Amino acid sequence: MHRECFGRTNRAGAGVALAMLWVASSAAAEEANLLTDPKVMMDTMWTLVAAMLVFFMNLGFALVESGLCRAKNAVNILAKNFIVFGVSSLAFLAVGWGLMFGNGTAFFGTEGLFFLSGPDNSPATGEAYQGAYQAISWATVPLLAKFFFQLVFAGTAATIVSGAVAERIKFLSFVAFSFVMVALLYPVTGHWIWGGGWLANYGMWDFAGSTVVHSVGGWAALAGVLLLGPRLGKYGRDGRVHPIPGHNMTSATIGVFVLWLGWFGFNPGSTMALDPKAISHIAVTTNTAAAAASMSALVTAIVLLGKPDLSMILNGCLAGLVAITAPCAWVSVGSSLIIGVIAGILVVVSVLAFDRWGIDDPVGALSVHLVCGVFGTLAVGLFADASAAPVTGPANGLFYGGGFSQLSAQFVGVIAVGAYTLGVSLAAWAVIRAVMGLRVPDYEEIEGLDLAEHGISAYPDFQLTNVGAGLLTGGGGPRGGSAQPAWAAKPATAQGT
Amino acid sequence: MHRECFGRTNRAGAGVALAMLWVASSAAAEEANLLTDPKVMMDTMWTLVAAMLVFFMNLGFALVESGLCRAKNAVNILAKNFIVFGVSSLAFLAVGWGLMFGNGTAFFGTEGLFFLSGPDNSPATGEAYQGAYQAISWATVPLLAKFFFQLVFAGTAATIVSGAVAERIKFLSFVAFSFVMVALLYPVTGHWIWGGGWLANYGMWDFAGSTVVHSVGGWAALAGVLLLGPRLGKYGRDGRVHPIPGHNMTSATIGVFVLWLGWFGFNPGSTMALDPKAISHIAVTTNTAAAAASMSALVTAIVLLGKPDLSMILNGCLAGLVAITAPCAWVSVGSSLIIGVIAGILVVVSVLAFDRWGIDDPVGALSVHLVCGVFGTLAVGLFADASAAPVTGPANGLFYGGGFSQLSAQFVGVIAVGAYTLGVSLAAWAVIRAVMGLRVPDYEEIEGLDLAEHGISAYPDFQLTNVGAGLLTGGGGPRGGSAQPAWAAKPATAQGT
Amino acid sequence: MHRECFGRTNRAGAGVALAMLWVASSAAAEEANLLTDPKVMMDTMWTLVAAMLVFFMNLGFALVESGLCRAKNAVNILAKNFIVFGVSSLAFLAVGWGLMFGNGTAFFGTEGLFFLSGPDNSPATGEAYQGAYQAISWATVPLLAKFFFQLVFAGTAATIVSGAVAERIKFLSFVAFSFVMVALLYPVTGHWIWGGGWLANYGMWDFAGSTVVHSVGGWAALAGVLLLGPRLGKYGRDGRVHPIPGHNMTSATIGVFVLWLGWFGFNPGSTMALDPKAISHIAVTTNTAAAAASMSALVTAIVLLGKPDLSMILNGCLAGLVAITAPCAWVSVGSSLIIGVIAGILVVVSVLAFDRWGIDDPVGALSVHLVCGVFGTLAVGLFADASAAPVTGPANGLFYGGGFSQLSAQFVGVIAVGAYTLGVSLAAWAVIRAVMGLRVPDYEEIEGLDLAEHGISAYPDFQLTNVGAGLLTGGGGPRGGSAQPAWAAKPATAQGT
Amino acid sequence: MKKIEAIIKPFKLDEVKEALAREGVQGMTVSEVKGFGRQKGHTEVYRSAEYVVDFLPKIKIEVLVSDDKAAACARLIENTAKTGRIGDGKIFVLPVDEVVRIRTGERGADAI
Amino acid sequence: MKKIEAIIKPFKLDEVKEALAREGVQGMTVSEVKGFGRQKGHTEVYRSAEYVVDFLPKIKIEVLVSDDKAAACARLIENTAKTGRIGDGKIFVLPVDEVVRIRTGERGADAI
Amino acid sequence: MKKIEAIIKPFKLDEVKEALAREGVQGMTVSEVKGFGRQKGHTEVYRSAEYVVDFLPKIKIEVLVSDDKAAACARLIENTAKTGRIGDGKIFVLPVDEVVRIRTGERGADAI
Ligand SMILES: Nc1ncnc2c1ncn2[C@@H]1O[C@H](COP(=O)(O)OP(=O)(O)O)[C@@H](O)[C@H]1O
Ligand SMILES: Nc1ncnc2c1ncn2[C@@H]1O[C@H](COP(=O)(O)OP(=O)(O)O)[C@@H](O)[C@H]1O
Ligand SMILES: Nc1ncnc2c1ncn2[C@@H]1O[C@H](COP(=O)(O)OP(=O)(O)O)[C@@H](O)[C@H]1O
Repeated sequence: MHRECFGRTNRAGAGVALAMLWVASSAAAEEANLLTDPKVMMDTMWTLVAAMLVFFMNLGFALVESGLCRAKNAVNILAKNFIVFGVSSLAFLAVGWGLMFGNGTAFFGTEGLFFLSGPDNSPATGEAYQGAYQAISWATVPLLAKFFFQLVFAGTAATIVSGAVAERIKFLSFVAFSFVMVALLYPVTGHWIWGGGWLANYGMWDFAGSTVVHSVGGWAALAGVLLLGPRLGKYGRDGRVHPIPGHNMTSATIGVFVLWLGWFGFNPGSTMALDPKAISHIAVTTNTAAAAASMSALVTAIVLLGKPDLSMILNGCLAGLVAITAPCAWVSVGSSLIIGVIAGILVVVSVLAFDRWGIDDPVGALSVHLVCGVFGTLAVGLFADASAAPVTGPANGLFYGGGFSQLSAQFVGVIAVGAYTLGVSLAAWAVIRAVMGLRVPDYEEIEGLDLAEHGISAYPDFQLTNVGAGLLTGGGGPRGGSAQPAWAAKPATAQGT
Repeated sequence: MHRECFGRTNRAGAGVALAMLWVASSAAAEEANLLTDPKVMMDTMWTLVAAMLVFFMNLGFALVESGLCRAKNAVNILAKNFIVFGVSSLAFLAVGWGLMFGNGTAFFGTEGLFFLSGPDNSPATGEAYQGAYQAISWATVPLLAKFFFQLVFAGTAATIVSGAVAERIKFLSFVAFSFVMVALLYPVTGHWIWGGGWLANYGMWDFAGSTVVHSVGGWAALAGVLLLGPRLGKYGRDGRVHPIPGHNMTSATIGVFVLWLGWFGFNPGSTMALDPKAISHIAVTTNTAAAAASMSALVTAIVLLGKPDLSMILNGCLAGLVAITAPCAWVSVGSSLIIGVIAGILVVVSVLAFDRWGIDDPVGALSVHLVCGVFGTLAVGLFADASAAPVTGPANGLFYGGGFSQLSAQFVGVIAVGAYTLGVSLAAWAVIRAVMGLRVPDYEEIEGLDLAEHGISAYPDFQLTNVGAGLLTGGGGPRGGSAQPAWAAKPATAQGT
Repeated sequence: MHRECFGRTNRAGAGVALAMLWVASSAAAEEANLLTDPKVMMDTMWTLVAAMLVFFMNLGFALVESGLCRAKNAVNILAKNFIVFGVSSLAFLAVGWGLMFGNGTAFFGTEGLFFLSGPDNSPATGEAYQGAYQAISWATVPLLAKFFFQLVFAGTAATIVSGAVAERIKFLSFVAFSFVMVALLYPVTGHWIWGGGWLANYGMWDFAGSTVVHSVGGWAALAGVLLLGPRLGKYGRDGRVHPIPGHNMTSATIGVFVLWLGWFGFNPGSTMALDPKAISHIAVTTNTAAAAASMSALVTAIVLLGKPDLSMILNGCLAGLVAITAPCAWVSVGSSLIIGVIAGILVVVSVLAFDRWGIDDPVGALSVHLVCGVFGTLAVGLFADASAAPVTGPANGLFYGGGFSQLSAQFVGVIAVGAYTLGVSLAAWAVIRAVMGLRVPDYEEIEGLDLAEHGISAYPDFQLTNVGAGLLTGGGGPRGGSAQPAWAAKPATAQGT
Repeated sequence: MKKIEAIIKPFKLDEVKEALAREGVQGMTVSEVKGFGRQKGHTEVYRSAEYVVDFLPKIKIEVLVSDDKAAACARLIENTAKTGRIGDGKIFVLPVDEVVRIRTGERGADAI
Repeated sequence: MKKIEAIIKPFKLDEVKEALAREGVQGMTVSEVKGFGRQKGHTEVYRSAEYVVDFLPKIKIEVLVSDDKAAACARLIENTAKTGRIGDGKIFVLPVDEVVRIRTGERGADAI
Repeated sequence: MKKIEAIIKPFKLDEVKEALAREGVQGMTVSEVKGFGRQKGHTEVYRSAEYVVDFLPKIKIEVLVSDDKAAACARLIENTAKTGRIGDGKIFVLPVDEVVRIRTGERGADAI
């Protein structure tokens, strides 16, 4: 605002801030004082900067997902990944936030449900807090900083779905599901774990969201993939897997670097407080797991296939990041290394397994977010070590003398969240299929969704090649449900090209 | 610097900082004390981090603009968008800063004009401030932090021009205009509004620069477009519009995500102070407007054309961001949603209108920055609401019981800035045209500016397609001024390919 | 972690922080107090945010390097630049950190060598510090924040090598060298200068690493290039230079913007402390040098070749950034401008010279990091000016009345680091060559490393052109060592395509 | 010898290739082309303006065969590439004077 | 029947296409080629070193016409594609033995 | 006149071009094609699954020459493009009825 009024505010503000510091520890400090409290100031900045980094992960997802799909669908995927954050922003504002953090039952929030309308005197905390969002009253930042930080997390969960259902889903059907996801699915399980709900009380812990964000995104994606069926040409008539290479490994690599960066907001930022020891610790565990997982995925790929497969290195890195997300604050750097190594192996094996099972996930979203999200959540119950942790948290894990108690709490969380999310997602996808259809017609899929749905090509000046580019004859494949008849069955529609 | 001297400084510094806190509220605090004042430290960090994000917007503009133009001109656009920040940095250092923030008249600064040479005891503020840059003395950060933050804003204004004049302007002519823009155009109107000039006194308010930055960039671009005329092939002999698709929607999408991220520096950073409530509020209004505008542009595109047009979703998002830039700190989250919705509609309609009027703006810069910059500035007079605003500012807007007074002040600002910038820009472009020419010869435009001006292709390993890629026969078009004769008129030059 | 336990911590923490501020200046402050000391909090945040920006430079390098190489090698380069940070993370954790910052001799650290295992009571500083990493005890941040910051620097040094050896080196040989580089090469010279070693004591100064990071990367790269020889086709049978254009100038431009952004972490972050004046100053000197160098490279390119060569503008910008890295905190803004101008000229001339000398560096890494790293280090001895510097540092430079003393210390540093790094790198490369080979077979190089080494194309949907794309017949060239026989000499292998 | 050139829909390439290979055709050369014909192009939308793209992507197959096999081969391509929808493409048969296999220097039918 | 192949400058494609369509030619096939000829290539600059690119982008048009229309069609292309500047390209007329329309199985002139 | 079409390995293009130019051939037209033949494709790996790419990149050269030069020219290409390894490619010689140089309207041998 660059103007004298602000000068006034600031000059006054600075004076107040400094003069008041030594009396500000009174529990009755008014909001005005809190807002010039260095801790509130610093926590707010940290929270917002972290939120910006997490926001930026939308770019990462957009690039990983479009890069690992074909050029003829690039606009569609970019459009989906772009608009999904718009949808999430509005849905979370409208109702998601209230469901997740509003005071209420053990299952969802009921106070201050819509449009942040509940009373709230943040950044007051503890006894001093009065308002509708008690569960997140521990964070010493203004309400809108909390909201913004939680919003970008919700957006992440929604964007995960996009990659798994890519190259065959209708654009508007995806938009509809995203709204449901952020308005009704994500906030409910979120409430259970982060909103003071029953899983939190049960003793399940998830620092930055291996379950709350990643596996929820993964379960919702799995439901979509099951109803959609595989892409045309992914499985030959004999059921053999035909890999469909992505169109742009540069995009995919940019995407993963951006996600890695974003994760430095995602994990260390989940303190929502500038706790020097905690955020330094989490930055290092996060980075170590990512590095270790990249390396172990590389080695696994070389062992299994003899080639240093870039797509697997990239997925490996993401796998490590997802896996360390739940335990990042409660495990030692050494444990983070081990967690990373396991995640990197897990993701390679699991990509192969999903492919074999006929579950066609173009970008590996299920292997990364679902499988490693589950693994990371369980890892809390295995590796948690209070002596290494910079913040208090779960009981020690199995490997640190804690026995099975924490592990079983984690396990309950995994199962409960999985059952709810998979079930409701299946229902939501099914309703959307009934109302507006889920999958584009076969000839649109062959021609590419960009031309068919958007009337545009991503790269109109470039000669795209049709020779050996996955326009395969074999349709259907092993899972062939009603949604994907072999194209040959309806030649009347095959006029596209 | 990693060395013991610094250790010394710090150790001493830390001691001083802590011991002094309770006496530091004295207005006579020396600079040494100020520099260890937590508020100054935090404000400086916030300002610098925000400035870095705004700097990064240069990448966003480079990608949006090159992505929405043709592959044969990609190097040219990237080079323009890259060098423009170099030019801006030097021009703003040389004279722009002084003109904008130097003490002086109501129309421009006169003290400390060149190379930051004026005296200045920042971060001293208020009474304590002594120096040549009184207008920005409210910010509690060192002079060079102020300079860096303002520099990246100046660079933004200059880079806006690049997209609108793309695909036909001479590289060096653009460089020359950019220098003029940052040295003489932007700082003058900037002085009026942010430098304590006549518009500030008149009561016009622009928080982060819908007018100061965006519409100024837009007016300067409009002047360039008017003198340049449309690209060859944009209008058929019959005057019909021939869309010329951009070459890389991946680039364009990356660009908009980067800009959206950058805007979290642009708007919340314009506090230049770590005010927890204000920056949280602004982050949310900014994000909400962007999300709402993306959605409303999507819907508008579907209604008008039946297709979810990615280029319009992207422009819609930018439109929302530009529109919320002026009012972001003084309107409620709900109002920001409405402002976004309107901006998203406005940008689609306005792209269609400019195209119809024969004003060829390859990337939609005029629709985004000029139209929505004006709208955002007026929105202050419509939606400003002191009860919702975290910082003091303008009078309440029309919709909040403030009547027309604030709106009319905003209106005067829009008109004054528009008249000055358009007039002087036209003159500057005209002089450049006379001295060094403005537009490349037709055969260079047909061949592409990359080969002609830079002797290089952006993608030499890729087969670019000439079939249906806008190498159209019809030249001229409805606005056909002297600068764009139909190529057929001079076959002697059409030897390029 | 989003849960009540954290709320407790924070509430307590906040109270403690505020109440304790005025007594916290006691030298005996316990760690608990230090961690709620605003200065420690702010310094930690600044250090971590800067480290994240430096981390992001990995993306910048990946894009600059892959963009300036051919499409057929893009996957290989992206994979190298991605995995190199994984390798660096593990190598620096395993032993690099200990060697560099562990207490020990003047030549390398010996205490707390492996896996950060030394005792350390950071953020205690000065007298209060007790631990194995005395040399970096001046930084008022927790140990893991120091580690993370230093790690991303180590990663930068390693990634520099990648570009120079691109398009012909075996993937796993590069991985092996990277490990050696970060485990044994970089930390040793780093110890000399930043770890309290002999060069530090000798009075050599390098603020953010023109020598410690950039020229070390450059020397290691030079060693690799010497042993590898030029790419096939780079030099004709007559020894004439055949330029091999990069495949994606969009990538290269994104890369440089990302690096420029990252440098705002690299240089200002090297304070590892939120010193308002210093970081503002360094941000501006850094930016000014980059801008000036971009411009001077542009002008030099136009003078020498008549064309505004984008690849040279980009290299110019990086040259300016590398050159200002050592002196950024100790020179005036004016000097930074001059340093930038010189670096921009230097890089153009030096690219031409390396090409002429038969040293084939596909991306200009030697010109940027080695030449300008050396220049920047010497620039400290020329331009250092205590009166302009926001922090204490070296003696005044030659141009500021300091005579030759600082310059000669810098010179000794350059020579010593160069001799050690070049020597040991040559040995390391030679061992790797003997054990696993260094260069891919000629037919793999002709076919492209992506297919040969990774079994994948970066852009499978795009038609890549083989016409005029550097698949030249002439092999060998002037430096033709044993590693690059003309392909014609072994037709038996030329079966690739 | 004859050269058969066939312009087909891109997604038919694999089927045609396999059919030819089954019939003993050992080699062929394929390229990307754009076709203009009775099948009208599609409408695209860019920044809210519509335009027609006249040229559609097609694949061109070139096969050298001996005179006696030409008719059968053309027939095979015809049957395999046919969908019955507009735009299926064309087959041309051209006379060839000479064929050389570069590797061996073989000429005529041996070189195919 | 004849096959007319024309190598033209890329920016002439639309004009040629429209001229042919006006004359009743209902289909054609187009592809990207690179031409080497009297028109010399251009000089490019990369990282301060110059080099010559010999091959220039051209468009190749292939049109099947009946024998009687071949000459007129070639003439039409010639006139439309001509700029009079070096590099305008070439037209070749080749004999064709047989033509098949895949969709209908029509042969000969009917298939064009 | 004859039209010589040669399918060669991409990295042989420069050599062939220079050889032809030395022999006085003043123009040629080149395009990217994919070849399927005795030389088998390579195996690629994507997300840990292998697949075979059948089509290999090749370059197609088209040169118009007068009847008397056709044999020599084909021979020259053959010799230059030969590596002796599988996949070296093929040369086809086709009859041509007419050639036109668009720029000048020259016809026949003059137009080449
Ligand atoms: N006269 C022609 N000369 C060359 N190619 C042609 C000709 N007519 C059609 N083609 C090619 O055949 C394709 C299909 O032709 P079209 O007229 O669309 O459908 P159909 O062959 O089913 O009647 C066109 O896209 C074009 O590539
Ligand atoms: N002998 C030839 N064989 C095949 N194509 C040729 C031949 N000569 C020229 N061309 C093609 O025609 C194009 C134009 O030829 P060029 O000699 O440059 O100009 P012009 O035809 O005006 O004399 C070349 O780029 C090439 O594609
Ligand atoms: N019958 C054919 N018709 C058209 N092109 C062919 C034919 N046979 C081979 N080719 C082309 O020649 C190339 C080389 O043929 P290939 O059989 O692999 O090796 P070689 O010619 O050494 O026996 C193929 O990739 C293909 O492009």
